Amino acid sequence: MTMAEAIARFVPDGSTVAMGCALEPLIPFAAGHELIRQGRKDLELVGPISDSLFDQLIGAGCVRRITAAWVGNVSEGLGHCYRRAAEQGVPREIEIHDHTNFSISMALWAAVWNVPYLPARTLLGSDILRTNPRIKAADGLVHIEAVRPDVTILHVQRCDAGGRAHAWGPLGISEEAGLAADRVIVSCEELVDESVTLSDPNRILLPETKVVAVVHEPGGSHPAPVQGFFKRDHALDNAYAEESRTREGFDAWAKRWIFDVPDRLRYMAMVDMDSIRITGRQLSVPANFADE
Amino acid sequence: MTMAEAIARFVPDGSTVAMGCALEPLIPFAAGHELIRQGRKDLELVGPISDSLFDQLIGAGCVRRITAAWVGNVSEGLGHCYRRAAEQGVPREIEIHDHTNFSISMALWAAVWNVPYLPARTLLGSDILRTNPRIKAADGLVHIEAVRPDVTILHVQRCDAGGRAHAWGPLGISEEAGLAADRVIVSCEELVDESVTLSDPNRILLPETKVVAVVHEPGGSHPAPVQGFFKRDHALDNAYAEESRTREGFDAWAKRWIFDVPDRLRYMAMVDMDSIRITGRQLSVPANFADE
Amino acid sequence: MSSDYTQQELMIAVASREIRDGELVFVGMRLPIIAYGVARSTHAPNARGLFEVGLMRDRAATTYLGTMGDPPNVTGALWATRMSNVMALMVQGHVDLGFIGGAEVDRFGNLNTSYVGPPEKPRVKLPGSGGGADIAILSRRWVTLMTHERRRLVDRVSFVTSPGHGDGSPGWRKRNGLLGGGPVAIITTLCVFRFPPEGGEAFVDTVHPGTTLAEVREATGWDVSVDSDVAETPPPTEAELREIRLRAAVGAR
Amino acid sequence: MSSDYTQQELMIAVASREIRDGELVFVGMRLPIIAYGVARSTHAPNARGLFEVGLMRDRAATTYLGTMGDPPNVTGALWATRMSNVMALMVQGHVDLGFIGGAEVDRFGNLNTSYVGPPEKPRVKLPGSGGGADIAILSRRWVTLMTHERRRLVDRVSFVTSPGHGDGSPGWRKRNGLLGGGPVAIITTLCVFRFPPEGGEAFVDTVHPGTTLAEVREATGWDVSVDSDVAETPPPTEAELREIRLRAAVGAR
Repeated sequence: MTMAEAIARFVPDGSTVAMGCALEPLIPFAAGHELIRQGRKDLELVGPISDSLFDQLIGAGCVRRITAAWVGNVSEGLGHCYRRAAEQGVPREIEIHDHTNFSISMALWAAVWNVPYLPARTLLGSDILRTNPRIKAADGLVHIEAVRPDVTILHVQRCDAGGRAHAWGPLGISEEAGLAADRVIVSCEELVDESVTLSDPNRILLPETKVVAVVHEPGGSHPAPVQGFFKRDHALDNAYAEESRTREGFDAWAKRWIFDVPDRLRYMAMVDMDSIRITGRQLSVPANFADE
Repeated sequence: MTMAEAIARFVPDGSTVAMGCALEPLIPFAAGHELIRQGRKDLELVGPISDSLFDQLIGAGCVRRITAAWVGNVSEGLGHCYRRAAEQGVPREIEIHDHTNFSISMALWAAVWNVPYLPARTLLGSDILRTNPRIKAADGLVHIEAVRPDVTILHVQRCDAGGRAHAWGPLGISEEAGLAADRVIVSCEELVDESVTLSDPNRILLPETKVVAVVHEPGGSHPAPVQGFFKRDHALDNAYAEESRTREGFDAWAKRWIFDVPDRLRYMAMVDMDSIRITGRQLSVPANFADE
Repeated sequence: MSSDYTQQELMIAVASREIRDGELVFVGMRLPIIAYGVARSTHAPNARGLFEVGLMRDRAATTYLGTMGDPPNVTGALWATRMSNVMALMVQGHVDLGFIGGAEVDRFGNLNTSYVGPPEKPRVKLPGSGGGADIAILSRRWVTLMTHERRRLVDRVSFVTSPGHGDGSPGWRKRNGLLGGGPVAIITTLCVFRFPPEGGEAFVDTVHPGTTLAEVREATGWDVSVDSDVAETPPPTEAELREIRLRAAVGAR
Repeated sequence: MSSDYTQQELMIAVASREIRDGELVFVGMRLPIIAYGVARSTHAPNARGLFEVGLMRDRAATTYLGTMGDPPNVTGALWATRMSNVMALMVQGHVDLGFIGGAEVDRFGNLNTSYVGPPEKPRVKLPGSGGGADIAILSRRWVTLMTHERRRLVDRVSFVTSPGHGDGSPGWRKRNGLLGGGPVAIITTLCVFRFPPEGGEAFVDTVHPGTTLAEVREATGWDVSVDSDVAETPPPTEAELREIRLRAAVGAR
C-alpha cells in the first residue's frame, strides 16, 4: 500500500492519531507529511515528544487538540508553530491536554487494558493537574484517564506484508500506543518476507490483528534516525527550526518539503542521505528458536 | 555464583518469591530444588501456573502462602501436595491468595509502578473476590493490590556475568515479576560474554541493577523446556504426578530427585537429556545495531 | 458416513465447528488444540490462536504438546510476548471464542476449578483459575468440554471460579459488568448444551448418536431442560476425522 | 590550575561533581550528558545513565548526540526498552540523580516549562514537561542548569510544571505525596544555589570565579539569601577540563 492510500483510507478528519511514539528515533515523518498534503483537519495528536512532527502538523492547520508531553523541535527547543497556535490561534486555535512522558504512557496502558484510568505516582504538585481535565488527584495518587488512539502510526526497521513489524533500539511508548489503538499503520525501511519476521517472534512489536496497513517507505522517519539504517539529519532539523520562526517561513518550508513533493521517494531525492547513511554492521547475536 | 550460594544469600526464610513466571517453559526448577534442599521455610510463592514447582515446594513444607492463579502439575492437573496442604494441613497449613493469570500480572505491574493497586476488568462475578483479601470490587472494576516479590527467580537461555539476561519464546509475566522485585536471581543455560548480550539490548529482559546473582545452570528448568535447548521431559512430569499422590510417595520422590542430589550437575546425570535435546538451528535473523 | 469414531473424536469435531473463519481463538490444551487445528484445516483457514503464555499463532503445532509453552508451539509464532499483552487483546473484545476446562459446571454455565467444599477447609482443592476466569469474563463467547458425569454437571457450583450466566437471570453478566458474552455451549461426552442468547439455563441442543435423553438426564445434576425436537449431534465428517486423527498426537496424554 | 575555561565548562564540571560513583543517573541532553561522561571518566567510573527514550547505558557516547535516541547512544546499551520501564525504576526510587532543563526556575526550585502567562492565553507557550515533571517528582534528588538571567530566575513561577520545594514550607513535598527528594542545586552561569535539606528556599552556595555577589543579586528575580562565608566555586581541574573538551562535541549544538 502507498502512504497516500493508507492515510486516505485509515485516517479520516477528526481522528485521534498517535505518532512519534519512540520519542526521538523512528518518527513517522512521511506519514505526517502525507496528512498535511491531504489537508487532514481536526486531528487530536497523541504522543510523548514527537521531534518536530507535531509542530509541523500544527503549523499546517491539521490539529484540533494536542495530547502530549512536549511539542517543540529537538534542535532548539521552542516549537514556533505550537507557539503561534497556542498564543495567537494561528493558523487555528488548538486545545492542549498537557501530559508528562510517564503520564501519556499510563494513559495509553489504561486504554490497552480497557480501564477508565490508571493510578500513578507522578504529577503530584504539578500545575498540569490544573490544566489537563483528564488527570485528577485522588487518594494521594493521580488518576490518568485512558487515551485511546483511533490510529497509531509507527515507523520501523522492517515489516512483512502481514503486518509483523520488527523494531529495535529504544521504543518509548510504541508498544502501548499500538496496543491501545483501534488500528495501526506501519511504515518500514525494509519490506521483508515473513520468514524474516517469524524467525524472531519476540521482536514482533504488535499483533498483526491491529495492523491495517503496511507501507514500504524507506527514509520514512527522516530527519529522525533509524538504528542500523541512517543517522539524524541535524542540518534539516536546524533549517526547520530557523525557517519556522515566522508563519511565512513555515509556509515556505512546507511548500518546499511537503506540498511540492508528491511522495517520500521524491523527498528522499532532495536530501543528502549519503552523509547520514549507516553503512556499518553490528549484528545482534541470533537466538535459536528451534524446537527439535 | 553457585545456586546454593545464590539461594543462601538472597532468599531468607519468610521471603516472597516469584517463580515460574514464563508459565510453562523456563521454570526455575533447579532454584526450587535448592530452596527445598536448604530447608527454606515460610515462603510466599508468587506466580501464574508454575508447572509443578509450587506443588513440590508445598510438599516439602517450604511454603506459608500461595499467591498464584493455578497450582497443579501440567501432566495431569491436580496438584497432590497442594491438595494435602489445603485439605489436611499436611505437611503444614498454607494460606491461599487466589488469582487469575491476568490479575497476578496486574498485581505485579502495580508493584512495578509503585502504586497500591491497579484497576482491572477481570474477576467480576468470580468468587475469587470473596477469598482473596487483596482484590476488591470497586466502581464496576476490581482493584488488584500490588504484589511485590522480595526475590524473582528466572531461568533464561543466556546471561552474562553482569546480569544481562536474554530470554526468548513466550515470556508470561517474567518482565513484570522481575521489575517488581526487590532483587532478581537469574539462572541460565549459557553464561556468555557481554559482547553477546549487548549486541542486542532489546532482548535484555531486565535492568542489570535488579540482578543480584547469575547462576550458570544448564538444564536448570528441566523438566520444563527451554526454546532452542531442550524439550519438555514428559516422562518425568508423569512420574512426578504419579508418585506424589501420597505423602510417602512425594517424600520418596523428593529424596531421590532433590535430597540425595547435591546439585544440578548431578541431577542432570540422572536424566535422559539425549532424548529431549534440541539439536536443530532455527536462528533469528539478526538486527543491525550499527550507529555509523 | 463415519460410524467408527470415539466419543473424544466427536467432541473435537463439535468443538472445531464452534470456530468460525477469521476468528481469534483463545485456545486451551488437549482437545481444544486439536479442534483448533482441525478447524484451520477445514472450514476456518484464517483463524488465529492466542495462548496466555504469550503467543499468537496461525498454523497449529503438529507434534505433541504437553503445554502451550512447549517449543513446537513457539517456533513460527506470529507474536511471542508477555501474557498481559495477550490479556489486553481479550479485554478489548478481540477474542471471539475461548475454550475453558473445568472440574464442575452448573446449569448456568458457571465453572468451578477452585474448591469443592468450603474454601477455608475444602474437601478437594482444585488447581485454581489459571486464565480460566479471565477467558470466562472477557472473551466474546466461550465453550467448555467436559466428561458427562453427575458429579461434574451440578445444579449450582459451590464456588464460581469462572462465571457463566451467574444466577441465570437474564442480563446477569451485563448488570455485573462482565464484558464478554459468556458460555454458548457445554460439549460433553453425551450431548451438547447451549444457552439462550440473553443467558440463563443450559438446554440440551443435540444428543450424541447412540445416546438417549434418559441417559443424559440420569448423568446430569439438574433437571435438564430439552427442546421438544432435540436433534442428534452430527457425527464427524470424513474430512474432520482425517484431520482429527492426523493431529491426535498433539493433544494425546 | 586551569584559569582558561568557559562558563559552560565550569557548569559541566560542577554538574559532573554532583554524580557520585555507582549512582543511576537520569541524564538529559547537552551539558548533562557531557557531565555524565566526565564523571564516569573521573570520579564515578561505576555510574550508569538512564534515558527516558528507553535506554540504560554505562559508557557515555563519544560522538555528537542531537537527541538521547540518536544511534550512538543505542549501540552497546545495557538495556533498550519501553519508556514506562525506565519510569518504573524511577518511581521505585532507583534513580539517584536527575538533570532537568527549564525556561524558568523560582526561589523554591519549581520549574516552568509550560506557559508564560495564563495557560488559556499564554504569552509564551513553552514545549511542556517532557519527562521533566516525572524526574522532578520521582528522582531521589535533582539538579537544574540555567543561564543566570533575571527573567529565568524568578520569585515564583506562574506555572509549576516540575515541582521543586513547592511553596517553600518545610516538608512540602512529603505532605503532598511527592516521592523524590527534590532539587538540591541550581547551577547557573554565575553561581551554584543549594537548598536546605528539608526543602525551602535556594541559597547561594558558591559564586563562580570572577563573579561578585552583587552581580548574582542583580541577575536574580528574588531577594537572594547568601551564606555569610560564601565560597568560590572550585574551577575545573586539569583532568575535568581534559575530559570535558574530549566530549565537547557530544553536546555541541
